Amino acid sequence: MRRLLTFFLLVLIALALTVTVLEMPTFGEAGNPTNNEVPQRYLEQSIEETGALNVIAGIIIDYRGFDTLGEATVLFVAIAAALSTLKAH
Amino acid sequence: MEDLIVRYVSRIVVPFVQLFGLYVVFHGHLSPGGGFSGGAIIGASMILYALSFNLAAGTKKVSHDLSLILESSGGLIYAGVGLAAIFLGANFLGNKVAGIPLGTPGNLFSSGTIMIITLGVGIKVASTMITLFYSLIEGEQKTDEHC
Amino acid sequence: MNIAEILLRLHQNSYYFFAIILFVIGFHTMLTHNNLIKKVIGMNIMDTAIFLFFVSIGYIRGGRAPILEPGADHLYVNPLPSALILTGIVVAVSITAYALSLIVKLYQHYGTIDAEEIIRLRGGETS
Amino acid sequence: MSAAHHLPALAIVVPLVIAYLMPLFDRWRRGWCTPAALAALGFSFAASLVMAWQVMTHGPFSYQMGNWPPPWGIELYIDYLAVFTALTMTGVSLIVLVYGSRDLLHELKPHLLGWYYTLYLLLIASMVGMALTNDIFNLFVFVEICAIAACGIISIKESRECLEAAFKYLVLSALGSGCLLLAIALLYMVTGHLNFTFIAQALPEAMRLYPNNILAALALLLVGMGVKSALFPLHVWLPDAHSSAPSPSSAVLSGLVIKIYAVALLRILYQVFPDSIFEVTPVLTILLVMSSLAIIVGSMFAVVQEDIKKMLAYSSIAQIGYVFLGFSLMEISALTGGILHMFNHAMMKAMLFLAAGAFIYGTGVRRLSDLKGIGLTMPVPAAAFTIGALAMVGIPLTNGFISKWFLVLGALRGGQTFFAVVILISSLLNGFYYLPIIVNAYFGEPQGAVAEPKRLPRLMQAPLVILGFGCLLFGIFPSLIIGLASRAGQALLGM
Amino acid sequence: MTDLLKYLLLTFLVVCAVSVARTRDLLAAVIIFTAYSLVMAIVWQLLASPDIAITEAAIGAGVTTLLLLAAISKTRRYE
Repeated sequence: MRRLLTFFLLVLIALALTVTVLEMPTFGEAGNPTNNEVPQRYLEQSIEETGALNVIAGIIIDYRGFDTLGEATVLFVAIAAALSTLKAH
Repeated sequence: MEDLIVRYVSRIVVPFVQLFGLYVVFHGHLSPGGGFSGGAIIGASMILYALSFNLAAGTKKVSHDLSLILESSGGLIYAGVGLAAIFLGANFLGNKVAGIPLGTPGNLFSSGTIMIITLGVGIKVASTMITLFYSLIEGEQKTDEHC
Repeated sequence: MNIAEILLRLHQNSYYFFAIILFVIGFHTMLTHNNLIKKVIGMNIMDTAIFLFFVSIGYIRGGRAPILEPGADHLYVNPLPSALILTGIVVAVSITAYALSLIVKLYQHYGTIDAEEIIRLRGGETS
Repeated sequence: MSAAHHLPALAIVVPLVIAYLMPLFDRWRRGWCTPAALAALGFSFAASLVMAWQVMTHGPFSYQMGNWPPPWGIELYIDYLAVFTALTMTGVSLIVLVYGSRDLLHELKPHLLGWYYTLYLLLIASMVGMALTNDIFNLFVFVEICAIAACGIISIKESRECLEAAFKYLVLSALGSGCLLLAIALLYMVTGHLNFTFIAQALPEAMRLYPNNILAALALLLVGMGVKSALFPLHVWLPDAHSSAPSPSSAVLSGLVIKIYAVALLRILYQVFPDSIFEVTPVLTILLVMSSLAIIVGSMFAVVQEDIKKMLAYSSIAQIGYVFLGFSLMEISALTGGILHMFNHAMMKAMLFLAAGAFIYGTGVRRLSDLKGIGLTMPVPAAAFTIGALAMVGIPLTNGFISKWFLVLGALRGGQTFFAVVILISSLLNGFYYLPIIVNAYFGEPQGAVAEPKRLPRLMQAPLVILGFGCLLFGIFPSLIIGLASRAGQALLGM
Repeated sequence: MTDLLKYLLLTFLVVCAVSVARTRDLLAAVIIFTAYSLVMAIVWQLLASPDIAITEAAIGAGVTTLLLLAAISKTRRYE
């Protein structure tokens, strides 16, 4: 009974999200809302402003460097939590 | 895993994998890759070495104290670079605005702090992967006795 | 919208559609499976499905990977989603590692990695 | 451009750096661990105070990471709500840490203290980051740090209940994070921005073109944040996690961690989504119903509990309901009340958990019915518990009264009398389960371990005294904090 | 042609995800999950994000698998 309920709930979620998919901006179009001034500046000025040919490196470490500091911290907190758990018991 | 073929193959493969990992880390700002993927490759190669020989040999290569230091130093390098930018008059994590020379784009030693941070992150990720794997495998062998 | 239109849209947005399917499968595995390691794998599947969704947002038809060639004028894909997902992947592996260390310890204490059995063991202990 | 200009970044980064250093201290300089952790949190608290002063005198300001302007880089935006939250987080966590530096010695193995501080500092740093950041993906990163660190400070205790509770918490918060990330993807897809301000500008247009996307994002956001902040039907992980953890962890988890997700949801709902979304979807009504159910059901579950920490955990479910009730009434006094209640409940619940921890430290007793006469043998924690319980019920002259007063006022002014009745009924229920404990504590006959408790170290008494004093102070002179809270509410409502 | 390849890979992903949920053998589930990660890396290469592909191949397929295997070797193999 509970399994059936969960199953129906998930089918419902899937259907709702599929309806959303039908309405989304078409995949791969150059005119989508995401292709605005933000990636444009990254692509055009990354060499000049960060010196990195790989724009992704430029973004993760320079433009959005604080995210990556957080990311390194996530790794650190995971290892701290895992080690303390393993040592505690 | 006390298999001759596995040992020989891993002895041959591991240096190349590590070399590739170093390449990925150092060329993070020029080609696909970077600190995270390169660090993971190096970490995986160390784990492969440890698995194909035995754990003691692997542990000898990276002792616990060393991995502890590496672990912290990766994050400290990152935060240190960020704080250095403050001392140079820019905001936290500034690169060009802080007056750090960017070098010629395309060279290995270019792009200011990106290079340093990539290296720090690579060290950190590699040591994290190794430490996690070891602590999962061996951490509780000790505690098994008194549990 | 008739069936043909719907199918056309799904074909155009097939990456999004499959990402949603994978998301729901991962969600289901994570919620309903009793085995803890299965839960962790389900969590990873759910996460990668979201990453697939995120990366496909950034794709532009005919675009190249965002490794710049100075001087050349190419069409590049949007680099921002890739940069974000790099963070996401590391987050996923961190959670996996911690969850696995918890599982190993749970197995030592309870002798099982089945969620219902653990609840049963706990219930027997308190009453 | 003085040092004060960099305070927003430093308030997050200094605890991070100390947390990175902590394993090294733990290995080679064990004596430095506690002072370093206290210093880091003290610095964060001082930085929050200075920021609050700056905001009150000069208005909100922003800090650009790496000097990149907002749509390209990450921006920290320090407004009234942000400083209010940051002050609450750092202040209460500092006091709890003072208590924890002694209490943890008996709850943990000694070599784990350094790791505990690491996790604790990272937890606080991530919460301050969540309060200050103005970037939705940055928020996600901090949410993840917070989720893992919060599980870490549960599972660090050596007991199998903690492991199971931490695993349940971890799986459910990973689920919540997944929903949150998918919501971020959906929002990014139709707006092309990650900064709150820019998303808010792009959303009305996107709302017209892709309404379903935004509705799906809103639903996923509600589920994700609802799981993490233990909103009523999604609260299943909370009682186990909060009752089995070490007492300082319980105080922080119950007092602060579930609130920060509520605040993040509040910011996104009010600052990012356009007002028209409240007209086309019943999101506020859903939140209202859920929070009233949480208030009633949480209190009813708390009545039947036997274990003191479990009772406090169920009471937290009811209290998070108050916070959400205030957030969703769409009325200025109620919003002020919700924001105030976040602060007040952080103080009261931290104090109650610490007092419960002191009882357990002194006597080892966890059953409520065995705590007879504790007021005679352990006067300080019992007095703190009494003040906290009275504040929970909402007796005048305590801070709980003030926030409940604002909530009731908001409900009445908004014409929603029903919710005022809900608050009154729940206050009665609160009285029903808190007052007998107090009566028992002072008029019962101490027996067994309760009669001769271990002496409480002074470092464990001082935080209780400070928190109790604070509860009374903000109850008698509420204007000290109401100014900030009501300014935050006005800014959110666009007044 | 690319459409065919795309659908082949995506269907493979779904099949992998379902069979992970169905199989009783945890070791097999982990191996299937590794295959899933590798195919996912290929899909990301198709989407012109080599950075993500290389990271997923190293972290998703490499490290996560190793950690899962370590956990299984410490617990038990069958459900």
